[in-house]
Amino acid sequence: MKRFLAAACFTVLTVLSATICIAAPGTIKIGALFSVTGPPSFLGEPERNTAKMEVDEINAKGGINGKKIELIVYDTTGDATKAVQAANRLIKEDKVVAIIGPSTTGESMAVLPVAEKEQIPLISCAAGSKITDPVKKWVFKTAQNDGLAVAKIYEYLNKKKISKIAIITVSDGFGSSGREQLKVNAAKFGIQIVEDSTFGPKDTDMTAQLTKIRGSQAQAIICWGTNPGPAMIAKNVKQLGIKLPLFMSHGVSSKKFIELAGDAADGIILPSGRVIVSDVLPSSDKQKKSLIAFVKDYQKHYKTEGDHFGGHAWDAVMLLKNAIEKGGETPSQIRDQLEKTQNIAGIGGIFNFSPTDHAGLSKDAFVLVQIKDKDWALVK
Amino acid sequence: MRFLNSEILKFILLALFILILPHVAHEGYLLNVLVFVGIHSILALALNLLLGYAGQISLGHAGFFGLGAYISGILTATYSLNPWIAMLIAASVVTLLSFAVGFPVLKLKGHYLAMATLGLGVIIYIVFNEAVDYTGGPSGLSGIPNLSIGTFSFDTDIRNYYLIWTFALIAIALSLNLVHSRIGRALRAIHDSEVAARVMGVNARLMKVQIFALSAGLSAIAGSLYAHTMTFVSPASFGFNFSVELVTMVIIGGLASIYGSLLGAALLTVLPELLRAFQDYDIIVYGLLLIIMTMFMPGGLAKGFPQAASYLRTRFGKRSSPDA
Amino acid sequence: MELSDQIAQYLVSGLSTGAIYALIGLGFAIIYNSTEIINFAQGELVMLGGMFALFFINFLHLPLPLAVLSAVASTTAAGVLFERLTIRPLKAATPLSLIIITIGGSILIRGIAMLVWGKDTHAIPAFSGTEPILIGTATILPQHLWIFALTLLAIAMNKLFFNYTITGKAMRACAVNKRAAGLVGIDVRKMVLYSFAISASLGSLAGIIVAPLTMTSYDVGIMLGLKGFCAAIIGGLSAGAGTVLGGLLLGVLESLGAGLISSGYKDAIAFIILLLILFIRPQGLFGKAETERV
Amino acid sequence: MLEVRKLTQRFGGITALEDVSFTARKGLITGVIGPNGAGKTTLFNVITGIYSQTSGSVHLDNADISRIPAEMLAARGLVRTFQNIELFGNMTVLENVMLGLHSRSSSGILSCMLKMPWHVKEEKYIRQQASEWLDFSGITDLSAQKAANLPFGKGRLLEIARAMAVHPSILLMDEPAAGLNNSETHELAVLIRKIRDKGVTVVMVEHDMELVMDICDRILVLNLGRMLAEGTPREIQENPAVVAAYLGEG
Repeated sequence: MKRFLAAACFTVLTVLSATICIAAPGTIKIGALFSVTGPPSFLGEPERNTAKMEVDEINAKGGINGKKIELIVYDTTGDATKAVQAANRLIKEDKVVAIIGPSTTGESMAVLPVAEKEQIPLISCAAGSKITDPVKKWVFKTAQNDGLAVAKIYEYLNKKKISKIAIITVSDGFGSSGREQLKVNAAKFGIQIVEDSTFGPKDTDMTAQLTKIRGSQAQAIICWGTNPGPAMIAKNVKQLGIKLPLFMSHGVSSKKFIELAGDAADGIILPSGRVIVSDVLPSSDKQKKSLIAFVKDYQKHYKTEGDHFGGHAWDAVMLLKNAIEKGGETPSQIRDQLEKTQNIAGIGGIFNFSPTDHAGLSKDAFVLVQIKDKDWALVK
Repeated sequence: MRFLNSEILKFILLALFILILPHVAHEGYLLNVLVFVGIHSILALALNLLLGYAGQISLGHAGFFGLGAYISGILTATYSLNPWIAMLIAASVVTLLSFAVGFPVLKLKGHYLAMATLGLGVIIYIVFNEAVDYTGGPSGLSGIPNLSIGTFSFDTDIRNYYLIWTFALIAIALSLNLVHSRIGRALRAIHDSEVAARVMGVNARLMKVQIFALSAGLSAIAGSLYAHTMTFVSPASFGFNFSVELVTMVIIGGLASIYGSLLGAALLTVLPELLRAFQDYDIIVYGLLLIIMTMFMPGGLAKGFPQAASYLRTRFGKRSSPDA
Repeated sequence: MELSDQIAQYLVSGLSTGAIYALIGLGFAIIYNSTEIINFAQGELVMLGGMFALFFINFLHLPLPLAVLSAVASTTAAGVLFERLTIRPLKAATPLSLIIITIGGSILIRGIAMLVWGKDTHAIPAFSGTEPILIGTATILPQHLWIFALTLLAIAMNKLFFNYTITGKAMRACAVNKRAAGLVGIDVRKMVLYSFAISASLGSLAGIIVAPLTMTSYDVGIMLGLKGFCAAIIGGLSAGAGTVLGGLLLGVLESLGAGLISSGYKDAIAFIILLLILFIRPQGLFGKAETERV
Repeated sequence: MLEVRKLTQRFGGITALEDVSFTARKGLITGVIGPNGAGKTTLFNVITGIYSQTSGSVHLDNADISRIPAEMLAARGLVRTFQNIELFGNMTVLENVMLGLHSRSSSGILSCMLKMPWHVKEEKYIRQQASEWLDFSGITDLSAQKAANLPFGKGRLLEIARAMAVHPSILLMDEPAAGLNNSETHELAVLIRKIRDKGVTVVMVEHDMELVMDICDRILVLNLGRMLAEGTPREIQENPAVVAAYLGEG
């Protein structure tokens, strides 16, 4: 009996001590949910780094309307359960006025009902189009819809008169969303998917799938995934001596991919945000200024190149800052102002929100790039 | 009879504690954590029946939990079935399925059993990911309704808290009855010496399979509760990691201890909240905890507290007198 | 392309991935055969091997042979340390507590690796180029040959060590009966330590040699470890040909499954086959049946 | 009555038992002796269904029990103790004995969980019977102890109490006196006689010749898996083949 009571007291105490938290007066609290660890850490880590960097910068310049921003980041490890717990904590415990993230579509879909119920604006950094389609009152997103990237590739294929393709997608949230969009949009562009295969995020050899593709009628291969799988595929394609043109998704538009795939990366074409080609953009490009600022900053702080995943968080912070400056700092003021966002150039593209569109980007958010001599080149 | 009374008293105290807790505790966020503590308690309890009492490891329980969640979720979100009926179907299907699979699986022992259950968990996880048309694939299944009675819907934290803890208390009461019965004794006997148990007339094989099915069925109910509370499910919550987490809850709480399961579940659910301060370091703390608990507190918290207390007392006593 | 050509490629691909599983499975089997411990952290030792190699090659710019040696030495030290700190102090070691401790160890090692090397994936240059080698109509990479060679070498060394050296024989004695081995004067704890050292060095060697193919990151050990464990179980946990055949079989089944049935379900197919094997022949496809003693 | 007919047991190439036949008559104490490796424990393992024999058969009260699995034999009145006492260490002494009544109770998982009235009644009966058997073995004062904490001699008594709780018609004891001191062995002899007086047939493997000659009614001698002799203690003592086998070993 005594033992049980002691244990119970212990538990309660730990819980209580966890919830004690002191808020600094005169700050605006913004919450963030990123999968800093776990399988999607390739998204969460640059997102957290970027968000922190940008908030520090805003605070260094005096904050928003004279108030400092306090950014509270929780790690969700890619797990929907943890994401929901963390969202509840941000809203009910930390009393944030808005939430940035989560990083993946799955987590975003899990957190979405919480945001709606508690009436807190949420700016997701995930790409899945179902996050904002149909439109939810409190939910926005900054990552470009996968459908836009798919359209960019399909347009190019049409131009090159290629109509039969094979797709190979990773079996996680990113890949399955891409796979869905590839299938949905194919008919519209008169493209036929003759081979549809997948690979696991931790697979180390995809020659089996590629051998099957080699045996099919496909005239091109589209691979949808994030590192390291696609690099493996590029190498396997080379090993098998497959001569078909290889397309990748924006999931690998970072120097890391070129480093991993080595020589095998040469010639691969992919849609990408403008980040990686910021220096070769024409100076008339509206995004160029913010892109170059972001890339430089990130390089300075974290010693590696900023990528467009970090860009999603950058855009989210920027949009929030903008909304708070113009609208006010209560959740509903922020939401209303976010919806009025027009023509703001960020990292991912130019944002135009409206009551019927909470995704805000057009397919011009993407450019097609080709890998040449271990560097990016714009495809005209 | 004294033993019976103290058991009942303990249970009533726990029930009162749970009843009052939301009124004492911080509103809002803590309540949400306590909802998950409840779900995890049911899961730890279910696994403890198998692992702690019958001594059979399962590294695939997250799979059964997930099956419960997905069956319930799909039936209600896609086929608009009543959530209660869906929960019943989920529990029955998982119980029957695990009963059938249990016969070949529980023939295995030790690491072979660990591997087989792990394999089961992985297969179930892959199905969640790949059967996109039904499960929604890696990005999950949304639009699952809350449980409701008439027009009263369990859609707030406080309502879910009482709903889930009602289930947890029932599960605790039933488990307490079970472990103090001939079945409970037979399970522990199998754990200690399977041969001797069989000679005493315990059908070890059948008993193990039955408890495996019961454990899986209970996990499925927890899964169903989870799905209707979260209103969303995705595969990442039901992977190998979560199976290990469940085993950890049982070990840390105390093998073959019903209340220990509660402690383990509470600690492991609250711990990540505390560790948020550490961010990237929590995985290390987690691994260390698993090792240290197994090494120094094999009885878990339920037995470890008194153990540690008496250890400290003797240590302290020794120090006050000159070293002998 | 002809179906037969495709199948030839599936087989060759399967064999080359299978060799990776086999090599990792051998690490499991060696520890098991001298201690009856299944080391769930074996996959993490494989990962450490790759990570250390990366560190020595890319950061310290050591020549390849020296980098490999240093990486093996570092991982072996880690394996020994793990045994000394967790397995040895354990008083009442039950199979359950050992499973849990080694799982805890794997999480810990993974966590430390994540902090030290970050979460990125890294590439290691291939030992002798990436020009594909043609076998009939199928192709493999030079690195695969290294893997095959190392696997053969590992089996041979293993046979020699366990059959012809005193220490090797003593370790086998410990596996059969710890108490009896102790009574005839064998230092059982030392033997346990040795087997951890051996399997850590074999695991790290495997990790180094597969890294140019699979690339390496802090969490690469989970899947590799799991597949290696499968290979060992299929092979009846024998520290020799059984496990190698198990690994090759697993690789080929996966590759055929991905090519002919469904790429999404290929891991499920592999695990279903593993379960069937466990159900029908729990002693493994190539193991001998053992009678339970009372 | 237990009857063993032409029992043969092989493990791979090794023959542990060959063509062993004997009868343990109702209400008597039958001793099984023989040098180490004679196959005594194997014989018990075959009879109790833990091994399945290569050929031959085992009959209990004229019913063939050769292919009946171990867990079904308790209900038929056949039970055994083990050489290295197999107690349920994590359970209390009382609970150990209560387990002996497992085969004589029948509540299923559901009725146990729901505490159905018949289950409560059954549980009461089990508890009362168990205390009686503790009393019978003279270890009532230890009933709340954990079995793992018992000294070896008491553990032996507990194992016997547990076996008796099954209500056996035949009790097989594997070296009951092993590890006991003189006074404990004496206590044991008294207890075994008490068991026989309750009408239980006893078959025991034993190395302690003094004990065997003292309490056994019939003796069976095994050597290298074969039957060497069978008879009363006096006949066995005078059998030259037996003497040779024991001398040969010593």
